[in-house]
Amino acid sequence: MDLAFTPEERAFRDEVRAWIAAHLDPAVAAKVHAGLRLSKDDIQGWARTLGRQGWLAYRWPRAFGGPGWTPVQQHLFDEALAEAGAPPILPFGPVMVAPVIMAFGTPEQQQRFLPGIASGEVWWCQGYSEPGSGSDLASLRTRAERDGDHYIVNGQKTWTTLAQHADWIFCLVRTSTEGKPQTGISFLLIDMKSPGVTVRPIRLLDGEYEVNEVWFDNVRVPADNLIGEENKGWTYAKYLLSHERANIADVNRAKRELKRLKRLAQAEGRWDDARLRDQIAALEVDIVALEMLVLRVLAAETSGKPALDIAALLKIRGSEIQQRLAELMMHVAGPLALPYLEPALEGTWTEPYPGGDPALAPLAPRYFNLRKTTIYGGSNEVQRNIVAQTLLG
Amino acid sequence: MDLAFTPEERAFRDEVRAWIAAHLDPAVAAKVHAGLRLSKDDIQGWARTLGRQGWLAYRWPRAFGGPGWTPVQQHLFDEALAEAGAPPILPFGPVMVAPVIMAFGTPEQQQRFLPGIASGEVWWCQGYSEPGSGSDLASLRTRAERDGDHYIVNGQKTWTTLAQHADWIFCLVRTSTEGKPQTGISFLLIDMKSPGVTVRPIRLLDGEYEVNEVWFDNVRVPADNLIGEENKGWTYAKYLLSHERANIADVNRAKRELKRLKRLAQAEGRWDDARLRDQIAALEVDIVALEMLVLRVLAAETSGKPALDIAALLKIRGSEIQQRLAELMMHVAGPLALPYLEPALEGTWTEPYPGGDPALAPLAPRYFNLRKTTIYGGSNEVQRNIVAQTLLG
Amino acid sequence: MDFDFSDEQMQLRDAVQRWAERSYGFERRRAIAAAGGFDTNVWRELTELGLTGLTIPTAHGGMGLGAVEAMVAHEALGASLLLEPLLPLHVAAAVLQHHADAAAQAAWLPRMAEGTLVVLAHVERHGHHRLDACTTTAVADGATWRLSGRKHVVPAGDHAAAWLVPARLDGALALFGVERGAPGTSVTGYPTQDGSRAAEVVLDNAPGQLVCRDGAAALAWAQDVGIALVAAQAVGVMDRTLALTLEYLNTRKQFGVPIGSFQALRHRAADMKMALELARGMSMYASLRLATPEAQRRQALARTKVQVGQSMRFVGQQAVQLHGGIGVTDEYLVSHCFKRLTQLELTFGDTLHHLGEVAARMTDEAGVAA
Amino acid sequence: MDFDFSDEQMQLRDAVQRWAERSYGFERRRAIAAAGGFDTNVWRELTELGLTGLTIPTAHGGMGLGAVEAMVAHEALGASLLLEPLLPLHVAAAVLQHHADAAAQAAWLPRMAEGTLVVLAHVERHGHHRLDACTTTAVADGATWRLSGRKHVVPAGDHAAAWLVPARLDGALALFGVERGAPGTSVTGYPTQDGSRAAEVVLDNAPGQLVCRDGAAALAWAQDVGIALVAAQAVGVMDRTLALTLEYLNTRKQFGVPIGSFQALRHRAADMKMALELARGMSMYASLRLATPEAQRRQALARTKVQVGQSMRFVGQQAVQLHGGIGVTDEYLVSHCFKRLTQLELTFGDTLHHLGEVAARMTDEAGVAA
Repeated sequence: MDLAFTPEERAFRDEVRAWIAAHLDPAVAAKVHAGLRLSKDDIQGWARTLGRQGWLAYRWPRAFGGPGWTPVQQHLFDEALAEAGAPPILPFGPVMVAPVIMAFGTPEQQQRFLPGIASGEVWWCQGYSEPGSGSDLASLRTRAERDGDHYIVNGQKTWTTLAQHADWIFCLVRTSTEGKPQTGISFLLIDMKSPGVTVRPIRLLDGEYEVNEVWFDNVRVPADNLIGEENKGWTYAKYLLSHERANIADVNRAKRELKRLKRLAQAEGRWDDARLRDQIAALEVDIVALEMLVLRVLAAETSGKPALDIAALLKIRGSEIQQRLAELMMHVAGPLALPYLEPALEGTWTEPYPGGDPALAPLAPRYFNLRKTTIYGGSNEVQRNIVAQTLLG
Repeated sequence: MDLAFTPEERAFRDEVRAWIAAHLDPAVAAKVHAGLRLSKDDIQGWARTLGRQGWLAYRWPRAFGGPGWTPVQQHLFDEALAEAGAPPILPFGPVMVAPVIMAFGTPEQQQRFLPGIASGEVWWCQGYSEPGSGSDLASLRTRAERDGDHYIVNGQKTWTTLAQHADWIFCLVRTSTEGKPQTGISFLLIDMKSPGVTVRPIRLLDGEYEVNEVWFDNVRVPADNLIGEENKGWTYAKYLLSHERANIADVNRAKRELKRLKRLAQAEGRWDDARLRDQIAALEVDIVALEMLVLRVLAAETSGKPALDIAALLKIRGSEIQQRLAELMMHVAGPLALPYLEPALEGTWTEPYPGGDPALAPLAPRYFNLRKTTIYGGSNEVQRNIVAQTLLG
Repeated sequence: MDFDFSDEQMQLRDAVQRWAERSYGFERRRAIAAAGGFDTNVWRELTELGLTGLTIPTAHGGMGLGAVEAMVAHEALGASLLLEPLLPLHVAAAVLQHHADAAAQAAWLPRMAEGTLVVLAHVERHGHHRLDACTTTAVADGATWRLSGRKHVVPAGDHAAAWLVPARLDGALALFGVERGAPGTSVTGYPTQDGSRAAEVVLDNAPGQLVCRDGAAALAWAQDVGIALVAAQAVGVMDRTLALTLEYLNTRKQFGVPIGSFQALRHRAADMKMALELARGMSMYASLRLATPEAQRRQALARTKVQVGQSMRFVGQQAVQLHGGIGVTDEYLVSHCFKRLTQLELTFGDTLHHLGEVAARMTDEAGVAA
Repeated sequence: MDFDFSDEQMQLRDAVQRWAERSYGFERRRAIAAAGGFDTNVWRELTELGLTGLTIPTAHGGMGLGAVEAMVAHEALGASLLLEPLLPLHVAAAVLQHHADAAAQAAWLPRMAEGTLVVLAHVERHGHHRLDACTTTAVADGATWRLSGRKHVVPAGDHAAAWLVPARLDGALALFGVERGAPGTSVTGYPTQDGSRAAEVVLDNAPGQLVCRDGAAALAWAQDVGIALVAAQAVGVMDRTLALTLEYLNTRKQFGVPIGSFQALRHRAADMKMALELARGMSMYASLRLATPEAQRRQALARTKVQVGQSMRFVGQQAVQLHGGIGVTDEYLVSHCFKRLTQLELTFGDTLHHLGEVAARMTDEAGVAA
């Protein structure tokens, strides 16, 4: 039993840190460290940079063009990205649809879709949720009817993250209404430029447009875009869920945000406020305890032993900690968190800032925005159901 | 809208305070203030004193020998008892069985049973719970079969509080197995001296014997002891539940215990420990907020308007606060709460006390013991079900 | 002891509710927020209802009502998620009534009753909820004073005719009136998180009138009145938030049943009800304690802000959570309730700050009467 | 990075578990508690298993194992709810190994490996978890020292051959060994809340040997080793507590179904699992950080005690709650788990105390490596 990384792992970390430092635009990193809104270019530019290095798909096996890193190396890379203030790698392409294509796609589909994901050129989004089906995904109603070499898709998806920028969407669609609700679902890739696809961005409570409604009105999708077998989509979606790993806890970003919280407390002259400081200390303990959980999962993966069955715990705790970090940051600012000045959220504020310090501008919106973390990706209530199922049957 | 008591109410309070001060044994009050165990005599002696004054049955209407006080007067009397350190008035006689006898008993039963309850001479206990039926009371199995002028009772009750001292027990028994489980239940009064009644005290986690198992082995009970109609016992039990009022929150005792917590913190030199003090302050706020809830219920009762439907809220919050008070008191003592010295819990310790200060001896046992408050009388989970039922149907 | 509302109080509540239902629906409110957070038509309607003069003495043209009536009105206004600065106006009026001399009262209160906005401008950078954290200075200049400093998050500060400004005069805190537009003043308005309006006010040797020398007492009074009104509004917002949530739980279906049938969510709803009722009791407590001696008053109001703050945070967060995705959109009311509750928690001192106040004021006694 | 146990570590765990299952059942443990909380037969069995010498160097007759092996053993001992003072013995051995000179080590460690009990006696009245709160004094008396003072809650203090006693020597904290039975010593044993044994030790000019002059460092080390062992035992207790609770939830029926089918109780069980796994990770963290430089070590151990303390309180309380009535009886195991967890939380500094330690040691950094 050992908590230290090997010399090789430490050398690896130095290497990726150096590379990131050399390639990450400091202006973009500054936005990340300040919690400002990121543009499409901020996100995709960095994805392309990583793609050119072969590191965007850093969790992929070598056989599909990944670097073949160990779980610990993947974690160290993720940590280096987080601490450097790199924009997030959107999971929809490399983390979500790619493993399904690798596992269940044809060689043609793999050659057609994977390179664009690995390079960061093609922006993917996820079409699962529908207005009537949130936690109850199996009740989805968007239907795809076979018409020769095509499917005709009709229906509506919602909560589709960043679909307004997306080139492709991977969807769960209903291809049969027979049997149990789960059995009639298929996994279909759809070009967002197809006629009949309409995207409406939804304004969120923090003023940002992060999710969308997507309508399909007689959209013709080539049957070649079906992954695996018709009516087996539920199996593939479950495979994808089981594929989610330690990074679901997002602990590296929590560590970065804890540092930011401490910087803010110092800058605002509240570092010596014992009451506030106790709350920061309690959160520091939470984050260390979460990291130990993550490291145990990683170590189990590395040693080839069965991974700990605690993905749901990681999701619950990680999301709660993200929310608490944002909550405390807002409370550090106090009433100075109240001005809502859009340009200050984008980092484009140039005049004297009437709200004290523009660094405080993103704090409340972020607190509002992060309420989503205990809702999406399977709400924390659903996650507790999963944990209980494991414990009690 | 007014938070103040009327001059008449304040005069009433002065009167009952003076009477209590003149009649309560200071040695017994000291035990209560110190959280020591009370003997049977401590409890019953005080009940008899109150009974002689006509104040043991202080919530009864005049028609049955009560003082006919208003809800506010009842509250003020309860507050005066609590702050003086009076032993608790056990509810089983005056608060639980008496209202049922008043509402559903015959004039003969009322004349036979109520005077002994009001005088404190007859000790009652409650025979509801059974080993197989806790929250699910309707599943009870103790049966009473009619045999001429008698019922023959067989079965087992459990969690019977202080049955080891009791003269009488009021029981829910099954007189029919037809229809829904609720419909075959009757309300029967049983003399504890009847042949075939066996009592086994159960040792609790704090070392005290507070509850019992009670067995009935062919116990012959005169049919005259049946309250109301056969198979209507469930209705009477529900009437009793709906009869529970603001005092379920036990806020007056919480106020006394908060003062004790503050005294302990001062005596132990921890009053200036900012961290601990914040926790006491938070609890003080909790208690004030609870008291406002209680006062609102009282005021609604007094003004004759429909009482607020928040009895379940009072039970939940009151029990949580009692537990938190005990928890904080134990933490004030820290490791000095660890010695377990039985005589110090009874107040009979005479030698030099090896555990620092005998005042600390009852703190941990009380913390342990009070875990019961969120379990008994309808667990807090059941109470939340009730609140949700009101809100959501 | 009596917690019933009088017929007059219920009429007042009904009048505010009727106005809000008729005239302050979701779409109008959203349009006002999008336009900057202050609508002069709404303000005129509120003035015509008499609400601007609600607590101003009849001698000065107001309705002359008390703390309980203010609570009743603000609970109803809270439920409407009112953006316009009626709460700050009432705080300023309370300060003038209790701490200004007769001439100043006669000069300002009648105008305020008729809708002229005066607001307290006391938040400074690095103030952290502390009332004594004031770096703005005042110096005598003949019969007037000159103020220099910077005040933040002044409610609708760019719509106010004047600001009540705490400043250090010979080291001690005093309170001044400064008219917007006077030389040496500048004001920058902006929207706040909940869609209402605030401003930065910069004073550079700006002329001010002395309202009172004991600025600390005036500020403490302002904060305590403010907390009572915040508590009342909070109860109104939470009441509505819970109602929305209950309706959603009984409407939204998943797995073929209303999600309100899931025990974990049912218990959450019960806990929200608990938070609401605890806050409601403390809102009454606050209003009824405003008239007590200062030590008692401040202890009571600090306790109130702690309980109401905890309740607001829990109810707001859980309402969003129970709504799921729709809870985090701008398009549905519940997120606006949540943001309003958040903003109220940060107003007049947050929960942690007031916990410290309670701890500092704790005595050996216990309970409401202590 | 590796959190697997070696084969040897698993064998150690299995050996302790086998002994506990065979020889330390509920009835025997209850009889021991009723008889005062220390059983010499059990102590001999533990000695024969080599557990008394677990961490003592082989040169002194021990097994010479490290912090991870100690964790493994104490996790299994925790699950057995062991009453006998193996944990205090291991703390005392760690202090002697790190802070006593070779002669003292040679004098004591071999005897301790063979079962002679030595324990730290550091808790004073009004100490409140602070290690520097020491009023016991030591004065030189030729080649020896004379100690006067009073120590509380000394684990099995009336069964120990000697106590390690912090005392002020010329104002500074130093550590002394005092033999039980020496003139000027008196000891009063008693049972503790969880059924184990402790004692008050009174020293009145009692002869002591100097263990080390830097008593503060020795005490800090003792506490950190103690926290790591407490964390290990806590994980063992919680593991068993959760297992008991899950079994009960799936067995006990109400309303015709197992109560483990109610969602609110299922979510509570999930939260207990969370508390357990967070504590388990921190127990590993603690053991693996014991060997780091003092600043890092103390930060890590304070963090550990906070998390483990929170977990213990939650798991213990909820286990009782989910058991209902049977949970508060002495007759069923779960209440003993709860009391054991409570006692462990109060040992070597409670949660709130260590939260203060974490806050005081906080740096700009974040995470396990910080």
